[in-house]
Amino acid sequence: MLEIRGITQRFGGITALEDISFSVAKGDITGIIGPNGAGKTTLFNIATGIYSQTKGQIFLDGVDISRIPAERLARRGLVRTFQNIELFGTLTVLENVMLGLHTQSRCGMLACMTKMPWHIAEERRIRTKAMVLLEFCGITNLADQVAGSLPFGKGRLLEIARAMATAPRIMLMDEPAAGLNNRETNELALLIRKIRDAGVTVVLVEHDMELVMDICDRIVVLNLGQKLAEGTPREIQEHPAVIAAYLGEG
Amino acid sequence: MKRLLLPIITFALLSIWAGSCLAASTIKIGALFSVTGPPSFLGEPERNSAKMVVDEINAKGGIKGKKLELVVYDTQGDATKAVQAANRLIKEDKVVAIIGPSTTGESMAVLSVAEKEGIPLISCAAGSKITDPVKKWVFKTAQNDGLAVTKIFEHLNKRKINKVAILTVSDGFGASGREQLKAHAAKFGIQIVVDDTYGPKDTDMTSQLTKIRGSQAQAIVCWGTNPGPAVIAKNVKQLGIKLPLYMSHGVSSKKFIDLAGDAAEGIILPSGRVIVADVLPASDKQKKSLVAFVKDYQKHYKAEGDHFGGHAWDAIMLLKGAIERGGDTPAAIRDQLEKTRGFAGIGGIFTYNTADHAGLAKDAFVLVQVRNKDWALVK
Amino acid sequence: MACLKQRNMGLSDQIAQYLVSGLSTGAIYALIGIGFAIIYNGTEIINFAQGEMVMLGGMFTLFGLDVLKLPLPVAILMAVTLTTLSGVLFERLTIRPLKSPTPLSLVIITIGGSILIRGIAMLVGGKDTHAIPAFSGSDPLSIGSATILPQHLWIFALTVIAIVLNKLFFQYSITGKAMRACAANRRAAGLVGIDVRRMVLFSFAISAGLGSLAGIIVAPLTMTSYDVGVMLGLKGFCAAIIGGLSGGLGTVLGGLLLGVLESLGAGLISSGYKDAIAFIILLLILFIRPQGLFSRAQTERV
Amino acid sequence: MNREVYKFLVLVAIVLLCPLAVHEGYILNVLVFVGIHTMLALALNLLLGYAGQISLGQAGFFGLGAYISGILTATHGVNPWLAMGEGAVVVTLLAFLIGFPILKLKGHYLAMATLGLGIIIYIVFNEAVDQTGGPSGLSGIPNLSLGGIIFDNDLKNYYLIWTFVLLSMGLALNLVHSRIGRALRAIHDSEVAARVMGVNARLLKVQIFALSAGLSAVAGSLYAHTMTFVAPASFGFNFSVELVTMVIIGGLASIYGSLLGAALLTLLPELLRAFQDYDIIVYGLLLIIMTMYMPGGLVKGVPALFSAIRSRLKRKPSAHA
Repeated sequence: MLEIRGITQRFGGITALEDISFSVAKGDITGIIGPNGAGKTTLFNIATGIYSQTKGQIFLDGVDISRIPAERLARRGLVRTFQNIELFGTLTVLENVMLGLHTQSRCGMLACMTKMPWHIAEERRIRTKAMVLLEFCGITNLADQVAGSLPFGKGRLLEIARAMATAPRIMLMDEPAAGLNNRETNELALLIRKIRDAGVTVVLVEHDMELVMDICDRIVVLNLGQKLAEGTPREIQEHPAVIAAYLGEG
Repeated sequence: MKRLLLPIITFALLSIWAGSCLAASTIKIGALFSVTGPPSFLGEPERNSAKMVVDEINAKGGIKGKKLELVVYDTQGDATKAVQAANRLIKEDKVVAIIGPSTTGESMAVLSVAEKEGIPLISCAAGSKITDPVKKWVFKTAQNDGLAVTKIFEHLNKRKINKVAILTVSDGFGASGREQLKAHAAKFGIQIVVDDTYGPKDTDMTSQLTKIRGSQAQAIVCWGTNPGPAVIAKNVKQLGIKLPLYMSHGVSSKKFIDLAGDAAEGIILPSGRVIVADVLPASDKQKKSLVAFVKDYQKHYKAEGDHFGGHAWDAIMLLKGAIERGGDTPAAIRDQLEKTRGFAGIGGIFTYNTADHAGLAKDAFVLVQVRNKDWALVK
Repeated sequence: MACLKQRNMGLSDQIAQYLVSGLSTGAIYALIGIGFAIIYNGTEIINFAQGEMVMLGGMFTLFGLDVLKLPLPVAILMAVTLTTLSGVLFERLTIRPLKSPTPLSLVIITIGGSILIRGIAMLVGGKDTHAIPAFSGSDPLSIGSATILPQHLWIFALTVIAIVLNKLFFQYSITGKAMRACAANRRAAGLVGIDVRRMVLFSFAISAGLGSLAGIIVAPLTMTSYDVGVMLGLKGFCAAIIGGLSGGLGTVLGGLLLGVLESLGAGLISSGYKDAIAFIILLLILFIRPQGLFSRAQTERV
Repeated sequence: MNREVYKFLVLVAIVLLCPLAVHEGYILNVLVFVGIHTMLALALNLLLGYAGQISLGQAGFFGLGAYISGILTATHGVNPWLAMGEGAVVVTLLAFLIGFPILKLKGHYLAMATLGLGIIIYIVFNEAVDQTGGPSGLSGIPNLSLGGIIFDNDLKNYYLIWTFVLLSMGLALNLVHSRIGRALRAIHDSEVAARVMGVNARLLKVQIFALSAGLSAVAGSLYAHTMTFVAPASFGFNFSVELVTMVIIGGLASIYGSLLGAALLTLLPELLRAFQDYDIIVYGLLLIIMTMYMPGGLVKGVPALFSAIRSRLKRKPSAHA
């Protein structure tokens, strides 16, 4: 479904990624792991059109998306979450999710200004849809709170609800468990499975090995900008190079 | 913030209240001057002169026993502000006449208000279109630019120069001058071979002057107000251009000589008589007004009185004459203003009639030249 | 006859004068532009009040000459000191107390500052334009068929000195390095023990001093008044943008290029649209090469 | 939502009744300008407050609207309403086209670019003497008229202009509470996240820029037809800064704040006339102090101030006891 082919990224003289290739199968949960500075977040930024890579391509269902800007990827069914949750702090929780539905509404400036009947109907429709998604993530009770005031764990859930609102086919999650306590991590694991069961392919960058080994179908290991290994959780756990470079450290 | 605002409002209300209490026994005259903003070189001396002359009139017992009260608003050279202020003068301060504004642009904006409300307006700006065509309620004291242009062109004719380069500033003053220069050239058999402009804040005009140097021009006419012309004078010297350099009445004050220094030597320009008041022959009708004005201004403001201030001085004196002859209602003032004959003021000798609300002839100007860091009459 | 000789001047002679005039005006822009660049490089702030520092330089010198009757060098020294103090005061009173500075609030505050400084200068110093005597006479010097004034040489010299000192300061002195670090990454600089706020203050002091020096040295040509800083400041900023806001050669080249294009534009195209030409160049450069004409592209980071 | 409607209706009522309370013709005249300035502040606030993009060239668009309307009617005899529409369309399109490159810039660069744009437009007003009348201005612009009513005095102009003001405020209120307003606020909070959610941030900014320019142009048209005269000095850099000041003082991202800011800054000089030359200093100080201590503007700052005072008052009695 998602294919990374020969991605190289240089910032000035520093090579952040070198010739990375792997692919993600539809319906899988794929984990990308690696020590700090391995280039995981950079890879995400390239895949979601925030950086443009020095070399290589990324294919989504066979279409090269590597030069498509971020805002158009959402319409193609690719969405991401951020390491330090990027919520819209001044919007309410409900509005955050309604923003995720932005691409599924199309009233233009004129219709919005003049409050045309179809605009009112559209607002009502996405409001209902947003409420459904809040329920999916279990934060319905927070709907009218301002997102900036949410505790971190709830914010993470909201970010996922907002991402789900774009009706993605594939979701990239950047360290979803970072900053969560044990109970919250367990809930997150359940939620990620639920997302996969809803037909969304998941790719996640994560440091929490337990979580990765628990939920991932396949794992890619990066180290210092290069791909070290790729395989099932069991294969990775037994991979000598990975043990040497990564797990061994811990 | 709040603590600041309250005293401000109180103060403003008090001053309005105090103003309206005085109204009964006084004649209120409004004034619109660009005291700040780019044309402040006009507005400041105008306000100073107007205040000075009003104080003097009041000190001598006012007009027919009534004191004058001058209400001055700053327009900052902006037409919008001038119109707002004019409305306030007419509708709130209930003035019987308005003097100003300082610039042609503002005057053009304000004159429709004066016309509509029926309040006499004596503009202190030079643009001839203010009173051409004649508007019922609008007069002016500043000499038309056309008169200054005529004076220069006559001199050029005398020197048998027929190809000139003009260099005008791109503000209202320069634009009006440029228009008049172009309009009068043919009549004097003069050909304008270079027509260039410069910005009011420009600091180097060597490009324009280089172009002029490479042209057929036999003389340069520059139209602007300080400091541009001083820069031009210096640039002319720098480039070693030997062509005769003419300036406009916009720089006819000592200030220009101070700014341009040595480079000012030999420059010729048309000017109101005020800068050469002391060397005028005793037979000159204006001499008495001029000397009085210059002396008073020096006494009050420790500065040289210039002809910009003179415009406001003339305006107040014209009003005084009209009120003395008629009465202090706007309509009477207007009618009497139009009957002004041979009033010798600072800008010249004013004679208004139904077909002419500018009131001056070309003898309002004399040609002067900078010699030994001072003004000298050109015979 | 002089007239005849002048008439024979060819286009090439004219262009030579345009170039020389352009370069000398451009040097003024460059000098002012460097002031912008220094604050920007030290703080990532564009100080819209920089033009007013240029004005203050001229006005304080005038005050020293006319009111205090000081000799020129002393007046200059006093003007630079006073302007630097004004810059420091401005930073202490308006920039430092800001709790969460955003580019927007900084733009607005520095604009407010420039209005305020200009207003005070107008009230204290009056609205008149004043002349300041040239440092070493005003007899023109010939360069080929073109002429310049001795004052221009002062400007060129000061510009060269300014870049060299600037380079030495930022490249080799500890304070200079620390200031560069602050601009690159404020938080990181703070973490390694650099007093970020002091560096911001330094930037304002240095650029105010330099701005005033520029103002003083151009005053004999441009004369001085309370509102002389507006246009000079904007042009200086254009120069800095063209040069990619570098504190050195880039801005100087930017200033010279701007001066020459303006001069050629005024001479050959239209003098009325001279300033428009400058700003169109600014826009085109911002659109096409926002990093400036003379610096390398960087990977955009969001 | 209902509260919004009530608030707006109260405003409509105040606007309708205001002339009854104001006897002085002069105040009515000032209120006409308050109206025009409100439209301009509102237009700028959409851009500055909601889209978070500064423009220091707003006076240029205002002037373009005024001049296009003025030239078409005074020189070419076009119907004023038609001229107004034409001005709005031309300026909107122009801003839309120029918006793409200009809004790629951020922060200081954007400020400088818009400032440059404003100055270029201003220079054209001054230099294109044959069309604009140059620095001394363009006169002879007709008043607007509607079904036999000619808008030629302050009272008529008051109602004309405030109709436009209320209309644009209503439209703007709808806009900021719609999906587009939501997207704008989202961009303000986190542009990256908004883009990842599929919001075309750049296009949206450009659209708002164009809308803001178009609304300013309409205000310019109204200005030209009420003043019947336009001159370049009214559209310079200073006025752009004045507009920014209005928005900042009233309150960023607040529709009613635009009204408050415009009203205050238009009335302030009237009050400050007593201070004559000092008002430039007051201006500068206001800009600095408001940005430093009341970044939300009066709309948010004054209630905060009140509650601060109230809490201090509450504390006082206990201190006595």
